[in-house]
Amino acid sequence: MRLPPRPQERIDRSRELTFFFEGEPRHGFPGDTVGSALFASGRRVFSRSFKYHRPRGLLCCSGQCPNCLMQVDGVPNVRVCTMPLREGARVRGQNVLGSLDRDVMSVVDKIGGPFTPVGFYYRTMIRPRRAWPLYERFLRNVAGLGKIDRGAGRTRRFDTEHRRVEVLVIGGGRAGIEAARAAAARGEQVVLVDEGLGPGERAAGGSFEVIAPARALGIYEGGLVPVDAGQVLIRFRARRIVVATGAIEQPLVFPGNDLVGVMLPGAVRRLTDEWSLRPGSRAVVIGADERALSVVAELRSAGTEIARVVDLRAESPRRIAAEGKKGRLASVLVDGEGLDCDLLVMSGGRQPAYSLLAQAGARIEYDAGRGVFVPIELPASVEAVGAVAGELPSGATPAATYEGGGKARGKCFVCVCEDVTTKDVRRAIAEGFDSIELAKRYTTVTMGPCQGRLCQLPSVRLYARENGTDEAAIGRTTARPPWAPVSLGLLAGRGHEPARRTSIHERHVQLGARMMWTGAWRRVHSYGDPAGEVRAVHEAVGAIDVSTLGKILVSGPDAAAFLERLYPNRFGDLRPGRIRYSVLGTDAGRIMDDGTIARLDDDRFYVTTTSTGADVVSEWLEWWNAVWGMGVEVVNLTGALAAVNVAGPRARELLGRLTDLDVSNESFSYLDAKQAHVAGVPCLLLRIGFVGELGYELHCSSPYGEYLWSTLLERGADLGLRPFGLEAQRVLRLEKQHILVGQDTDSESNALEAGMPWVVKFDKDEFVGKWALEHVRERGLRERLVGFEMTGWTVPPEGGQIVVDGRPAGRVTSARWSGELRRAIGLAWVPAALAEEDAELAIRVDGRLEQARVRLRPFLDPDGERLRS
Amino acid sequence: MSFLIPCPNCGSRDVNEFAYGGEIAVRPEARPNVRELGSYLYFRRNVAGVQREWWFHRLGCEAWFQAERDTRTNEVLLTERPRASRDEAPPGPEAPALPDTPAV
Amino acid sequence: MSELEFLSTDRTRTGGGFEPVFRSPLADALAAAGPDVRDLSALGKVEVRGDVEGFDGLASAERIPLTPGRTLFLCAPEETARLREALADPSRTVVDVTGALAGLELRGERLLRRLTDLDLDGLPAVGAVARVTTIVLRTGEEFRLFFPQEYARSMAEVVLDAAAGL
Amino acid sequence: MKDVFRQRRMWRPRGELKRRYDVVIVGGGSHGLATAYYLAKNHGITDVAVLERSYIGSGAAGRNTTIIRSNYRTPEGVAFYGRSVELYERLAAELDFNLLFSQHGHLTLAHSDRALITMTERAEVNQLLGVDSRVVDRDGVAGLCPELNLSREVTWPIEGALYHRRGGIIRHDAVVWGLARGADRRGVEIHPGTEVTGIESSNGRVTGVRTTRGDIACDTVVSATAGWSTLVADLAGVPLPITTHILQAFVTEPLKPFLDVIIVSSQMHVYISQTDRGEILIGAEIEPYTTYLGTGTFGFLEDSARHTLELFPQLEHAAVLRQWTGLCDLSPDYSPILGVTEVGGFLVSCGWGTYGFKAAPIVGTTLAELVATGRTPELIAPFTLERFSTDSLVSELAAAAVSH
Repeated sequence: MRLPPRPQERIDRSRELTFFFEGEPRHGFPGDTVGSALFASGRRVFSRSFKYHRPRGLLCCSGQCPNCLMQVDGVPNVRVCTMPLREGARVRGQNVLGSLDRDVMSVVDKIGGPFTPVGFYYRTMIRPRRAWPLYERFLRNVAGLGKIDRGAGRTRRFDTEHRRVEVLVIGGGRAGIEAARAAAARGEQVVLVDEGLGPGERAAGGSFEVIAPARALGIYEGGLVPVDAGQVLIRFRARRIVVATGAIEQPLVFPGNDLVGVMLPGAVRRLTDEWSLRPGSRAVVIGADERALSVVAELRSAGTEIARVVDLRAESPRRIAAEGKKGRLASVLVDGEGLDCDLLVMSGGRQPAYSLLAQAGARIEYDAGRGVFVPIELPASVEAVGAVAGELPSGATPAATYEGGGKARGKCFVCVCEDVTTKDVRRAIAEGFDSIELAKRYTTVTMGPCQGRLCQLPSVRLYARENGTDEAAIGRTTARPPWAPVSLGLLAGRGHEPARRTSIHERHVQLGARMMWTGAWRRVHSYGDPAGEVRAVHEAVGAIDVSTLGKILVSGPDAAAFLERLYPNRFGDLRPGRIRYSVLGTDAGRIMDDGTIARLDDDRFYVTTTSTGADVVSEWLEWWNAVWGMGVEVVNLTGALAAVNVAGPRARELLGRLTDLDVSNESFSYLDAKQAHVAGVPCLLLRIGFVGELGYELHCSSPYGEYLWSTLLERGADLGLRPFGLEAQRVLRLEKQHILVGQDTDSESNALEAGMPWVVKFDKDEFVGKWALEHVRERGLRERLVGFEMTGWTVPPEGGQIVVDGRPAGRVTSARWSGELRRAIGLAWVPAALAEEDAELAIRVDGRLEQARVRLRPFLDPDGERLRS
Repeated sequence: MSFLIPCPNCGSRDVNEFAYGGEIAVRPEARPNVRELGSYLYFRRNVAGVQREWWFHRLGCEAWFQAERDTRTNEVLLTERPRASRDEAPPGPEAPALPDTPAV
Repeated sequence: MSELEFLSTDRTRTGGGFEPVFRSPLADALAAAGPDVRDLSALGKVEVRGDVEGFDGLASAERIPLTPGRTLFLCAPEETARLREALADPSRTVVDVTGALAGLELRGERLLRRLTDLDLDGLPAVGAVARVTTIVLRTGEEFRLFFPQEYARSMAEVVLDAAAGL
Repeated sequence: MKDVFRQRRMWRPRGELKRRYDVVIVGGGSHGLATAYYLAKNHGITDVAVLERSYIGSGAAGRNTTIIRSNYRTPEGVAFYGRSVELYERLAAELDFNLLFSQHGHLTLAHSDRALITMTERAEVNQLLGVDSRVVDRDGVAGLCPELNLSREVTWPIEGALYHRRGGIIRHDAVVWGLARGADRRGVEIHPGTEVTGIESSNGRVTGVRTTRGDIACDTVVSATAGWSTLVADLAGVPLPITTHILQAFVTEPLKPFLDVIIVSSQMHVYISQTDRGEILIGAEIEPYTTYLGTGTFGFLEDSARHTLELFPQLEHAAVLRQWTGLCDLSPDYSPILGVTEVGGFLVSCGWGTYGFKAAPIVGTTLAELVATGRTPELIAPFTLERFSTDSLVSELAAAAVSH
């Protein structure tokens, strides 16, 4: 099947590669593409078209058109004409019911054509509505091209690489290589990327780097040019970008222009020169420029007989039509003259491949003289050279559209991706879709896999003619990136998401903890027995890793004044060594976070935040600091410090074993902060009690977190110490009605309605959110966050609704079974009128209403005696 | 497009490294009434043109700065470290609040 | 409580049955790493807020300006205390961030290119490495990364994976 | 069937603008056209001009990701969007134009127990208001979409989901064209290529608009201009509490049916559906900064691809065909701003954020009723512009401003 060796051929005949087409072995050579090897094996039909399932063969042979989309090694929609052949590759046809050669669905082409004009689906299958899902199922099944293997996982390795370069040249044709050489000669650092396989040879001798085959996907701002280099996505940041993407050969529009055997000149040249294949035995050549005519010699040298050459610059046939048998070209009619042939080389001129330039911000205008769209007014630092800049040989004639009329009945395609015919376009215009963008959406021309490469220009020409205007007035549709289809796998790269782990993480894993996510943190849900963990805290002592708490150091001479202005609670009078709780509010009075603040000394405060709030609170503090310009430094210490909360009636006993500090209640009281060595590790000790029992938070430098944790567990074992996780903590804090910001509050909650008026010091001159809270106080509370206990045994769902008169009137934000209380308890937002002790609530559980009673005080230890003990 | 922002500390970086703090609003001097408070909290000029705004370099120096940007082109005309002033108040965190079903 | 001792990694005490163990956040994560990757987490790191223009208190410490008002100093672990003392000044906020930042040393520009879009000819700089805010330094083909210790395992995974792809 | 073959204009080419209309609608998108259509159909008000700067459906109406649903959080939102879904279900028959409405369901994934609480809350509110919506666990998710990666060895394991059976996708352009045809047939004039350059008022009432094609007198102006709302309202001297952001989306090359149900990940801010044409359509969250420049970013493609593959590793080889952006008009509480303003006769439909397209028919019916009767329908009363001056927001946001 191959011609004798030819001078420019790219195949290595010394070695044979075996691959499989539909399971059958086929052979090719290194240097072949899957497409050329299939062609060499005699295959002419490569795909079936989108709508009519017409047989389609090689058209452009350069990865532009949809005609050779196949399934290769399970990957759908592969352009096999540019896919290098690999040993053992498994190739299949797609979008067929049957086989590529006998596709049952091609019945649509025979009978469906007249019944399925453009947009027919908008007009049909409307009634009865019940039947639409059936129609739709059918429509969905006939649509689409390749198939996804539902069971597949990620198989290939993809990487992303970031590169900076002075000059990036896109396109390794003559103009691109010249530009690269020139830049390199000036001493600039140059990289050239090209889609093809061979620019390396062409560029030989140049002092610049060549990356090929590689495809520039777009020109994004800041000189970002992502390049698809196979398994690696290279993100180039270039100071200067030279676009040398050349021009795209355009098809002619005539009946039968999609038949197998109709090719663009580039395809013919590649088949003969690069792969030593004879594209056909007898050819007709019709062209509007020298491209088509110049392949005549190549065809002759390949042994193809030339039946007729029509130079559209010299003659103007009124009618051109191709006819075929079973979808394959059999003859061409030129003004009534029938010419038998199996190859028709057509060339409607070349359109500069301006998409990258348009995306970069260039203006694109129609050049009536050359009959193509050309880029003008390039953005700074982007250049165009060669054909893409409009440097095309003069004398090309804008190609006309030839319609069959008379006897030629074949379909006349404007767009092969979407099977849109001239008739469809005319109909769309007649229906009122007269703007090019509207028509694009209605007919879907330019929306297919070729992205308008082969259909933009012909469709604009047709519009101009049908609307009686010129191409410039019609304009073009927006060129949307990416310039070439790019796989999700390559875009995703390796796909790592940063995750935060505390310095004690590995110990938890060893203890068999069930881990969960809170924000980007991995935290312990439980060690397998949340109820037992709760009991340990109530009856002995428990330890929980709270390293994820936000920890922010606020220091400087204005630190006290700064916090005083930022938080609703008072901090100016807080004594060194003491701790106070506050929510943090916005100027709208809404709760954004909460935590404790310890005063370390006159001008240093240690601020804690929720685990997920650390970064935002630290940004928030920095923000106000930037605005107010006070003498304050804000340092986020969240990751710097590990923290363990030791809580339970025996917590003091345990701590006493580990430190020289006097831990008696008298000298280390509730809400005291002290620095001391614990187990030899310098710690900040905070006596606070989120979980409601006597407790200490020990904060120490992260690298010692694991040691401190292990030592606590070891030395506390005989006291009944158990590590506990978030689930136990949630139950414990709920028994105390301590809120979780973000769960018990939402984006609208304020401190007054959340039941914490004591935290808002209205007598302060000013604090962020004061105005809004004053207005809330004046208008009165609309809703309230309250505790409740269920009358029965059911634990209502978190998110469950408080129902009044059959309508949602409030919601459960937290609910748990308390083993200690032997009741289901929770927190809920209720209308202000219901926020009274013992008020009855109706909570929707599994569609029924269950009764609950409002409890305004902590369920357990309401006076905080355990905390202070 | 993913434009670049010249951080006053780190130089030109991709916009994705920054947190947007919103256009600079004027914080009332004295206690506003409900209507004035609403105006300060919620109403924005939202200009198609040059806007002065807050940015935070999250994946960089972790500092706030101000920028003047043309919202029609995203061209950043200048950036500078904040000048402390009472009336250039941050109105509230603009970017982070999103509903739990995104965009759909 | 004049000094924030609890932030420092060099103020532990041994005795009374206690022998505090410094554990690098990268200890587990780098178990599988080759010799081209080194753990620098134990290096002394001190962040200073305020003016350090005229500071010349410790010649061996490396100075990395982050912003006009923020500077990071690096030193050998045993020198950290001296560095802190030398920097101490009422006009400055001095914070020992030794425990806050994990450190990694890597070889090869190509590997770095797969981790960050920072300009590798414009270092030191702070930027995103594997989507984590990281201080990146360069000496020839050697790169040092300092980043929040809680990301250590995540970072090590990405680095080792990227290295495997080369 | 005969209509299939008959070539009939969808809408008439209109000549010069008249000097006066009863109602001028600024914006030829889904809201503007729906308002015009229902003014004519429900109230017999046909002296209406729809002025569109570009071509109809050129803005958000033609750029959204076509998802229709009503499983909102607030009772106000649920009632409003619930009615919209009902109207959408009947719209094809009403317009005699197939809108290709595929109600294959909508799954909002929860990747944390905190997210499950919000899902539960929505399901409970939805059910109380008669909207079909429920929380499903991991097994339930597997049953509804077996293709999803339910492994725990991912960054964000799936813990459950909110399932909304009547959620679906619709052909957005068809909605625009169908409404335009319906309005045109009833006498409404649609004027593409007509930009409004001024809004005239006197004594606090609208008197007319200036356009690039001449001036028009009118008593009522309705602005339905999404991301451009601020600029149009500025012409009338009405400040708005909105900011303009871009929202991005992309499609892959067409594939055989792979996914029926719509998948939304709240954690990863990505949503995925498959169109009737076979393309996988993927969208993300708005860009956080305000902008009027509608060009797409590469970072969006990378992030969305990464998140998509975490959910559907099978799509590794699906190739992105094109990306695009639209402008969104974001309100502070993620609920819309609908109806009267301080300028008499100047009405707005804005503040939609990313939800506007879902509301087209209900916006059309309620705004038409407001124009015709002068009374604000109960369904949209909570969504007045006035709420931002009276501390009565309707918040679709769940998490606190900063924590989630």
